[in-house]
Amino acid sequence: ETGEPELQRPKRSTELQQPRMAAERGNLVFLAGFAQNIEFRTGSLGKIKLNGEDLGECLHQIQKNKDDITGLKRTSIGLPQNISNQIHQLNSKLVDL
Amino acid sequence: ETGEPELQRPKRSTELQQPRMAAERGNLVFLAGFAQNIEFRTGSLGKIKLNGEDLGECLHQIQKNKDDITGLKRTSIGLPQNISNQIHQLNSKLVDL
Amino acid sequence: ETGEPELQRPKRSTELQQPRMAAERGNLVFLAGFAQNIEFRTGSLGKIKLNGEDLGECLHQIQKNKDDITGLKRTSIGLPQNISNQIHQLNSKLVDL
Amino acid sequence: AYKLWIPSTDFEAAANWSQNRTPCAGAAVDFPANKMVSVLVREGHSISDMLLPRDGEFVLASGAGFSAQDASRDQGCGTGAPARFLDPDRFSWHDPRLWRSGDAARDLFSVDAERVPCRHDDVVFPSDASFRVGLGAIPGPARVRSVRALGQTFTRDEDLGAFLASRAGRLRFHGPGALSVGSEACAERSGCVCGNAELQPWICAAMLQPLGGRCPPTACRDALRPQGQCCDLCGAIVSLTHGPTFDLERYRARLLQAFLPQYQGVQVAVSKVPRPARPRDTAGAEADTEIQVVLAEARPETGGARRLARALLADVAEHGEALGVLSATARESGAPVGDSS
Repeated sequence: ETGEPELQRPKRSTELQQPRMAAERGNLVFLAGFAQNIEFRTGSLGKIKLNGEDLGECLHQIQKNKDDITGLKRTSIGLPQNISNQIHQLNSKLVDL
Repeated sequence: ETGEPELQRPKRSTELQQPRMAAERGNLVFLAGFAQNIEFRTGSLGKIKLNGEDLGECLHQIQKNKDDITGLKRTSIGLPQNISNQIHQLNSKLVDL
Repeated sequence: ETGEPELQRPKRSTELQQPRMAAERGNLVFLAGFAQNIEFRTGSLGKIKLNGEDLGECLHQIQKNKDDITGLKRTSIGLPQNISNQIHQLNSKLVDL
Repeated sequence: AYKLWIPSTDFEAAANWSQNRTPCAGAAVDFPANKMVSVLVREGHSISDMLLPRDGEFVLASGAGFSAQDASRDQGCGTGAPARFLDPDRFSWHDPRLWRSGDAARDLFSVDAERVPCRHDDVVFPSDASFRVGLGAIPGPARVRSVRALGQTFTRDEDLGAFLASRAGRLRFHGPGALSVGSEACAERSGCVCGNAELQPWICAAMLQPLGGRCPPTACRDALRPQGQCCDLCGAIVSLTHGPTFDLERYRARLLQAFLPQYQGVQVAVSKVPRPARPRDTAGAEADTEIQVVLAEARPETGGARRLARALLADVAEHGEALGVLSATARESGAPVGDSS
């Protein structure tokens, strides 16, 4: 309803808080307000696809990459230490000769 | 169960299964609830941007990271094996002395 | 190209330039023109989320993964070289005996 | 006084659609490609296809949205022509039909030129609706006291100009015309001239556009044309020469309470207008404005306007000094058309 003029009310910015779908010179823009979110929610069978890429899989791959990197770090720190120990032992044996 | 009976059901329940864009308390929500998808598509010269980040580049980087990890795994498995072999040979030579 | 349009309506030339929202076999599809972008924008306090995951953090994680990989490459190239040198020295000492 | 903009560009407003109804479930929907517009969406809609404007926006109220529904075979909705959103550029600032006066005296009407915002008016675009306004090519800017839009009140030209140039402004205001704010509020007890006289050709053109630019025929001979009115009307015009103590609002209230109940069928408009140049005007301290009281009646054969005009003259004769009215004259339209006198 367009009843009241609201002349007395303080500057209201609810307009700015409402999310919107906009076209800007042919670009399609989805906008949320200052502290508002844009959320994608899928059920178990539904997908969000961006130019054919499944967004869920992308996030999954990011996590998988992160986990792999954690594993690689562990081995690349652990193995050299192990190898250094063996080389140290070899040196000791050589000195003992 | 996804196909036929839906047509006869009242409008309300079919709506719940339709993928949708909706405003929820100021948030912009894309829901791919049932077995349907929400897709965003640009032409070949268009980009998808998330708060200014080019999604195409992100996806490219995810794949590049994945490939790099595969390469790192190969070297981090291959190299220690190679080194272990050399250390083993050194030990053998020491014993032979 | 972005995929099969499969739209019932004939295309006027202006339609190609107009952003579009369409239902395709139950999927909700947002389309931008040939050289146009699709953008998602939140305010500075807003987030883009996929099933509760903060997409901004995910994009951050991609960069972090990339940096970690760069670090891992450096160590996996540097360390074996260092170790190879030590093994070479050991071999030399053995020969000198 | 304020004036409220009426038409919206809301998605749910039936009048915005080609078939005078909002798109039904499964409909194909077309927005004009090259018309900028902001569209408020209040509800959920199932659509099979929607072409968006190249520059525009859909503002989603809480709970509003769009879902995908393939063109329905059963409902006969998706099969017909697409629902077309009508040209959002069709609403003109100068069209009197598109404004509602915020004045309390609701039982009085305003002459056409004064239905469009006057120089001293505050203009309000409702914050709970989307809108688009065309500012036509008029000789000067449309001058008002303030403009309220999107919850902001603009009283300085710099602020208004920045808003109009912003994307939000360009989505809502278009056309070659200019808009200027900052006029004083009307401080005269006797009222203020609206100031739209120069704009009347544009105001009348906008209002009469659906009628092909012609006024409908009147039901009387020698119909009258009040100042600010686009078309002749039947009834009477009482002109009051006002003194310094005349109070426009009090006089309106007096008409509403003491006279109008006895003259059903007569519509009354009261406002201050420029005094028409008269050949033998007595020069001196007399105001260059007068109070125009328009008494209009759709059925002139009843003679209500004529009787009311005479009653108002008699009222001035008796209470003129108390009312602050120095003199009064009346003009009346002629006999009803079809009356064989």
